[in-house]
Amino acid sequence: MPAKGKIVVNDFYCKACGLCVSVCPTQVIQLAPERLNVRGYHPAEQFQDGCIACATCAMVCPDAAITVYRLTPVAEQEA
Amino acid sequence: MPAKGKIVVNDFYCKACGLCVSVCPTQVIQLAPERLNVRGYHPAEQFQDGCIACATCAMVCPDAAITVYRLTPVAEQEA
Amino acid sequence: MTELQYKETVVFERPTALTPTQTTYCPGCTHGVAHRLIAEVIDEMGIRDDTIGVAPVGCAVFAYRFFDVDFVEAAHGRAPAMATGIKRSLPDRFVFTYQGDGDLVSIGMAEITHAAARGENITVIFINNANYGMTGGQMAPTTLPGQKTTSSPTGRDVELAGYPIQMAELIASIQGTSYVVRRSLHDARNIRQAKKAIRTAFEVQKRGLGFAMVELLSTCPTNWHLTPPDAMNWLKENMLPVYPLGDYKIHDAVKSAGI
Amino acid sequence: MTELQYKETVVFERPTALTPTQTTYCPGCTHGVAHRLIAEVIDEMGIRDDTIGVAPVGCAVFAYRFFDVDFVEAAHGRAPAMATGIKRSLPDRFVFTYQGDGDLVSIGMAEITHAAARGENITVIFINNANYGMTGGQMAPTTLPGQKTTSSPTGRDVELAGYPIQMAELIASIQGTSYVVRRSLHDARNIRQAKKAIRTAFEVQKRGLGFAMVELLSTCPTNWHLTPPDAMNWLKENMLPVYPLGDYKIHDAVKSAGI
Amino acid sequence: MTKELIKGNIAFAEAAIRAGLQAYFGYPITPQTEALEWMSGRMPELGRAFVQAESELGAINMVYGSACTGARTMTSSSSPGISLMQEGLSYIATSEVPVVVVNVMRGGPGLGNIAPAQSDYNQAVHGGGHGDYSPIVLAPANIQELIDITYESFDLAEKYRCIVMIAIDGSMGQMMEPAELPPFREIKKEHPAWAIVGAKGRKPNLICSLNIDEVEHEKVNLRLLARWNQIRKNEVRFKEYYLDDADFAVVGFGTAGRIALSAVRAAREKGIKVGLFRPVTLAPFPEKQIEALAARMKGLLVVEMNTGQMLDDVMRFGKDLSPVRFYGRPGGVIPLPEEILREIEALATETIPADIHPRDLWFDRLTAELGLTYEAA
Amino acid sequence: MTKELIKGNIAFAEAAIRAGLQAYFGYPITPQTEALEWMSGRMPELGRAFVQAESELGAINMVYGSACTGARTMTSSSSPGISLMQEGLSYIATSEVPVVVVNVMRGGPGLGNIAPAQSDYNQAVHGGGHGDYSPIVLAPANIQELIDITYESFDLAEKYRCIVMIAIDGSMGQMMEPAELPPFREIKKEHPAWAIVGAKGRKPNLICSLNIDEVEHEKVNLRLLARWNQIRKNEVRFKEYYLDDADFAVVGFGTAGRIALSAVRAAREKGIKVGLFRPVTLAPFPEKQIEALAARMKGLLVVEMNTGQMLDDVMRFGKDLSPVRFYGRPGGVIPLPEEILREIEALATETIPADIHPRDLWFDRLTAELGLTYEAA
Amino acid sequence: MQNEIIVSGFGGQGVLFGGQLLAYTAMDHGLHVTWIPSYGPEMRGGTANCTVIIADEEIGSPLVRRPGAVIAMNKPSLDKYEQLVKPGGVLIVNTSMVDRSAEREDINVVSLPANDIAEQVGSSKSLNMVMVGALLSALPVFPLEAIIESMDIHTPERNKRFLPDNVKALRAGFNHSA
Amino acid sequence: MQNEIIVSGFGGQGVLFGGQLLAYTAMDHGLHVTWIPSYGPEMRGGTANCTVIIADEEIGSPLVRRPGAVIAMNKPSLDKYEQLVKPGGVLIVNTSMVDRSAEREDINVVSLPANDIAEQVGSSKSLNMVMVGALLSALPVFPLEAIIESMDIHTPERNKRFLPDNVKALRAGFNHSA
Ligand SMILES: Cc1ncc(C[n+]2csc(CCOP(=O)(O)OP(=O)(O)O)c2C)c(N)n1
Ligand SMILES: Cc1ncc(C[n+]2csc(CCOP(=O)(O)OP(=O)(O)O)c2C)c(N)n1
Ligand code: SF4
Ligand code: SF4
Ligand code: SF4
Ligand code: SF4
Ligand code: SF4
Ligand code: SF4
Ligand SMILES: [Mg+2]
Ligand SMILES: [Mg+2]
Repeated sequence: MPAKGKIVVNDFYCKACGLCVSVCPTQVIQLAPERLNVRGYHPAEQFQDGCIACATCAMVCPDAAITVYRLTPVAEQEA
Repeated sequence: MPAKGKIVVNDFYCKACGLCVSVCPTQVIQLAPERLNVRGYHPAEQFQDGCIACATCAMVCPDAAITVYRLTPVAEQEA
Repeated sequence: MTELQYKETVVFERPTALTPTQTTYCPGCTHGVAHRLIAEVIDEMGIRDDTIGVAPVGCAVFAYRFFDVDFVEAAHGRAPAMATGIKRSLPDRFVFTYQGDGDLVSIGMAEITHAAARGENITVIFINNANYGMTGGQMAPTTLPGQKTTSSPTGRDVELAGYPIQMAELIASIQGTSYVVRRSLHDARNIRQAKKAIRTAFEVQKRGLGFAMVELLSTCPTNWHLTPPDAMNWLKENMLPVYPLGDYKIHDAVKSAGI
Repeated sequence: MTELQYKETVVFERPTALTPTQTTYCPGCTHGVAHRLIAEVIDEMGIRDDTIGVAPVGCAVFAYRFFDVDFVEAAHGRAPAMATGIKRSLPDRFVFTYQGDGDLVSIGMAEITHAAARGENITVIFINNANYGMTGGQMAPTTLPGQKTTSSPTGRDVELAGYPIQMAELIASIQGTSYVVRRSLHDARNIRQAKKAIRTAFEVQKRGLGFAMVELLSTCPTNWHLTPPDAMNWLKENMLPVYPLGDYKIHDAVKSAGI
Repeated sequence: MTKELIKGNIAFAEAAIRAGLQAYFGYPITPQTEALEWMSGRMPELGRAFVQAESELGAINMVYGSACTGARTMTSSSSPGISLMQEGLSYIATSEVPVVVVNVMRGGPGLGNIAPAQSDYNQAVHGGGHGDYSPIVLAPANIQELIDITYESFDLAEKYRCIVMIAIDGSMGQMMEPAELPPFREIKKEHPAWAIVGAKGRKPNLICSLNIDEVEHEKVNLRLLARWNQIRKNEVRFKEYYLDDADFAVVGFGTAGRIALSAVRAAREKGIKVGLFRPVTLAPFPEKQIEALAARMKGLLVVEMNTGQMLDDVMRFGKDLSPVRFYGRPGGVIPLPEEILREIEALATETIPADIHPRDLWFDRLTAELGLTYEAA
Repeated sequence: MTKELIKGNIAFAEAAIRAGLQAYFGYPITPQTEALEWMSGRMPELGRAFVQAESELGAINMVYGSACTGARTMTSSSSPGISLMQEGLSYIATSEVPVVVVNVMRGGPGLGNIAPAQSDYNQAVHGGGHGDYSPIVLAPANIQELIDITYESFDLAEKYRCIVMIAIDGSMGQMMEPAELPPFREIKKEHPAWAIVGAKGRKPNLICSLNIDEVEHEKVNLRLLARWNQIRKNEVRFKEYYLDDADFAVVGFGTAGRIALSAVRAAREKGIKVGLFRPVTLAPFPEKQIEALAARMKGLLVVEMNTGQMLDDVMRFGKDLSPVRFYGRPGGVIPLPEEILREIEALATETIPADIHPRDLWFDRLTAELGLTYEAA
Repeated sequence: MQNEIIVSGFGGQGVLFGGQLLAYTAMDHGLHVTWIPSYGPEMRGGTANCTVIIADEEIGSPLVRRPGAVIAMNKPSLDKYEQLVKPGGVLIVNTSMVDRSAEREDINVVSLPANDIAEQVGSSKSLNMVMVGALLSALPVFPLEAIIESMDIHTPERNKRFLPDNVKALRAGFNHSA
Repeated sequence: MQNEIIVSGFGGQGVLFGGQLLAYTAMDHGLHVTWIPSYGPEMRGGTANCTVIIADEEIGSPLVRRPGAVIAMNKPSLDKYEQLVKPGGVLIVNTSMVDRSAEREDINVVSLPANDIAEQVGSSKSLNMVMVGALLSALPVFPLEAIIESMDIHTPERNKRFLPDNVKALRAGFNHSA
């Protein structure tokens, strides 16, 4: 089972180039259709679950706008 | 029997570099010990027989000072 | 089933050697990727305090705004000479140039070649995007045969304008260079490899092993008139055949240093 | 035995494309040999009326005095650019540059490389004498490691001044060049081969096949502080290993033209 | 011919083509790149020579070579690129081959910016390359004038076998105005006698800037000066506006001159008797005219997009005959008509201290206005 | 310290080393190559930086880089090489990094020759690179002065964060005179606050000549001008000889000035009350002093090894206060004392026509004497 | 007579061509005219503008600080130019891209949702024509028909297919404000 | 006091050092002195010369057209300079390399076979010293011993071995003409 993850896009840097969208293997990124950032771009965002924390998006992002997190289940909680 | 030949050095061009002297396979060239050309050089000259018209001297001469002749016996004369 | 609680571990984040500034690059331009990679290497090697960048004239003319290190701005093409002057006066600092193909291959051909021949102990990051981005997309020496640009409106005519110059090959052929490779920025896998190469190039400098250059194939969506994803694809399909990726020179000293 | 009478046949004489002028070269300097070879080729091809020479700044700065053809004098290193300007305006003339190693490899690196990359249809005669002759024997990019010159008084230190640039190899690596060879002028056999190469380089131009360069290893007895014959020897023993003779690029078009 | 709405960079490029340009060599640089781009399409299409050079150094030496064949040849660039051409220009001047160079000046010094400027006046007119030589320097102020001057510049260059430099600023390069392009001239078929074309039927020609014998080179210097003296006599050009009844005159060239024209009109509306003198040849400079102007006027205002480069020449030839005021905006800033109007008003009302240089007075005014202060070094 | 017999080229090189030179970058060119050769031995031996660059373009940009680190840095070259440095010099000036450049001038324009000349005066003082900036230009006339000026030039460059150009001619480079070399200064250990040395413990520094916002670049221009105004106030230098009781003055710099000194002495022997004014700073020019001189004298004779470049400045600041005569030998020819003496005699006896430019009068005299004639173009 | 008009907006809104159309028309009427854009990197991704000056005598400055008329196609343009319009001048505001109203009372402000109007007439690309039409009704430099005629003359063959939409947009802008 | 001396001959005849020796001696005596060579390509294979000016006040021109004294080591030098020596001046001619006599009558001409003299004293390389010696006897700028002392001081260690021959040659030249 692939790792579970999430990304956070920093609107300030994102230029809506769409590269992250095009490379995400799980297709969980989109350009926010409604939201505009200060420069007038529709920034990228993770719009559904399924991120596997592969960092492919971050790797291609020319504006270093993406932070990628791995999510590991906290065992204690479950117990 | 190697061809027979001779060379004529044009004093005007010769700078007495000695390259022809050093390469002549038959050692028939010298820098004229007594003669000086207008620029104050002792020009090269063929000082004895034995030239084989190989043009090696002319080939290395940086000042294009040497004319090489092949000498062919004129048959009629002998007859 | 109870909702799981998750611990968040950062897998990837913006390097600190980048300033918190929006770049001046067009959306999707891989100049930005190259910047990020250099910044990551500076972070990882912990050399922010000792690094001096030399910016070119080209789209990266404002590079100094984006890196949190000391910077100078060279005249068009002269970055390697300027880097030489800096490095000779401060041999223990890390000096890198960042240059486009117009800058490095065209006007700066003499300076890069001679810096390489002298084996200057500097790192050169060379962004090959097959055109002059900043001035609006004119033909560069790296423009592909037949490629249309604003100064080769009917496509580069090799009869009149000649063939692309393969710079990594050329520089590698010069004795005195230590590390010369070509990488590409058109997808994540290649970007990872580009990063490794940049790291190696800085490690070469750290060990005083001499001249290192990383050529990076890069996109220019704006002047190629393509969307950023299409530009990535165009690079892959059109540039890779003309500019094969690979290690063109890895000096024995670099190999044996195990970097 | 009667004295034999002989008919005299000229086996070798001064080419007519040389003017009846004493050269300004030092005694025994093989610049003179190179001149003679070019003149012979001009004579043999019968192209005196259509040939334009581009003189460099270097000991050959007065080359125009010695050739019976139209000449221009370029700025130091810029002969290939000047030749480009001439050839583009007069495509049916023969244009050749004559350049030293300081001129061509050092200050003129960008111009020669780009003329080569454009595949300019010109002939470049490149005299490599491992130093700056005219200015009194300074280090050139072609100076051998350890070689003493007036600007490398303790011998060229590769750590500080780098390694010699092998220009034939470098130019041959550039796509768009057609004929790039290295020959030497240190003895008669090699001089004959140099002549053939120069001829080929002009034939390439005649057929419009593009950029041709003949690198000629040449002596500088004065600044090497050797007699002319010793200089020939020094070249052979010291320069040949660093600058191997050979054909570095013979484009298929040249081969199939059978020249 | 009908007028077209045409951009400066395209205008001079196309005018050169119509003047019979045979070869263009250049390198991209804002704000003149469109000229190179235009040439890259037009020249090959007409079967003429075009090369995008590896650099401005390459370009000027290609120009040098091409011009040696007698072909009509030009290049264009902008300030830093022109600096790189200085060695080549000195060689070309000495060799007496005709060449046309366009400098679309931008904000300097250094990399500066791409905004319009006039700060290469001194480089073009007084300095530049090493040694004694003088190019003709022309400064048109509108697109039609740019076209006409470019068209004629080749004749001038050939007549005097010299460099003609056309100095405009970035805004001229980018601006569109209606203008008429001239008819196509035939490409010259004949080569001039001095040209390097192959020595068929004659002794070799030589084009060279070297004279190892300094006595010979002195003669070259004197020949260049003799030529220059003729140029000074024959080729001075300028434009005058509203000067007939004027008490005051603004002196400005190129874009600064035409901006000043707006200010002059506004001042006239306010009843100030002011006119405009616009030098068109910066070299040869309208020396006599400036002297006469200074003698006639109660005051002069020099306006430039630099820190006062032509100012020195105006003062030199104006010889204290009337007080001079200066207004300049260096570094790429464009002076606006309102600013110049204010200066004209001051010229008409305030007395100018005689013992302080107009540049110093301007410097104090401008830096005060901008709130800039400086400490002693 | 004792005197040594020392050659100009070696003298300035060694003086720079003793001033604490940390890095030298250069390219061979006659007649300054010996300086580079000297550096090639001395600098590595002292553990300092020396690079024989690939060209003057390379050299000036290495200088630029090195100077950005705060290191004392210099280059030297001769006329064509200095032309190639113009873009770089404009960048350096704008970036406000201290740099010392020596120009051992030779016969120009073009490739010219290697004989001594002074024909890069205008390039150094008025023109050169693009944009508004001014280097300090110093013209020593003997080896001791050359040494002293070179030694001090680094302090000047650092004080004003500007370019100091030392302009001598080929004969100064080749000449030997007894002179005293100064003591060795310690190499600076501290880096100036603006230097590019790695941003340890602070925000990054930037050295840059770009301001895409022209309003910012205008401020840079004005700052450079403010600095220049200080330099004009503080740094004017000149030498006077026999001027106390003089009726006439010769004005000449560098070698032309010292040759004129011989002529002045000869003239004094003949009873002519003449003195010599020798500007040492060509920029800032001794403006006030020239004005005062012109006011005091009955006539001025300007002597140069060019076609009259400083002449224009002498006339500009001399303001017609006394008549001016000119004598120049361009292209590498050195004027001899006898020739200058003849000119002094003429100055003392003939009236100078007021309405003809001294250069035109000289041109007619010299070309007539040399038997040169010219046709109209 | 001298009219100074600044056309301003995002790159891609047809700012430069909008200005050129005015310039062409002026030229066709034998008037003096200058058109000058802002240029260079500042254009990349940012705002674009051009200044058009139309006069019946030789034009001095091609640039003005205080224009007689401004077309503001987006908010940054409105912010930048509103205060600069000469008293009594004209300001055309594209309310589709601007979320505030103009404040000046001493000028003639014409506000219209130009994007919407353009889409209504058939092409969102004709936004610039809507704005120019609106300008002409507020500042009758030329009759509308003159502009249409000039547009016809100066549209290159390959672009003629856009003509009808553009004409419709011009008229719609003109009529909206009329 | 000002003496202007030109030393002239082929490259290789020690022309430049001959002049330098005079310059060193002048310096050691606290006099003003300039030494200036001809330089550059003209030297290659051709003639070389240098001008030495010795004076008791700041020296103006380091070059003169009409020198007070000339040392001519070969024919081209004689041809070039004979007519230029100031009336009453001194001309030293090396008859070993010159096949004509000097013509001037208004100057003091000293002719000597310097090559032969040099070889006699032990070294043909000391030719320049023979000529300088001869000059000093004709034009006593300094006593001979002063020159010898300065030569000793300024000869670098590695060349000291040539000193004795040079001194001998100086004396021989001096005595020959004395
Ligand atoms: C001397 C000089 N010539 C030309 C220019 C104009 N110029 C600025 S950037 C550039 C080309 C940049 O292209 P490249 O190096 O490929 O960088 P890119 O923008 O593509 O990243 C040119 C020609 C200049 N600034 N200076
Ligand atoms: C711009 C410029 N820089 C430097 C020089 C000085 N210079 C003249 S010839 C020369 C070197 C010539 O060396 P090379 O090209 O090897 O020719 P060689 O004399 O050895 O045949 C130099 C540096 C110059 N004339 N112009
Ligand atoms: S980390 Fe991988 S899976 Fe997650 S959003 Fe990015 S590309 Fe998609
Ligand atoms: S790659 Fe980066 S800049 Fe591009 S859309 Fe994704 S987050 Fe935004
Ligand atoms: S031709 Fe041959 S044999 Fe005859 S002289 Fe020359 S080298 Fe000697
Ligand atoms: S090779 Fe030529 S120049 Fe040299 S000595 Fe022989 S003939 Fe004379
Ligand atoms: S123009 Fe091209 S290279 Fe430059 S920033 Fe835009 S996309 Fe990148
Ligand atoms: S210096 Fe050297 S290269 Fe030049 S002519 Fe003399 S020997 Fe030949
Ligand atoms: Mg690029
Ligand atoms: Mg060489």
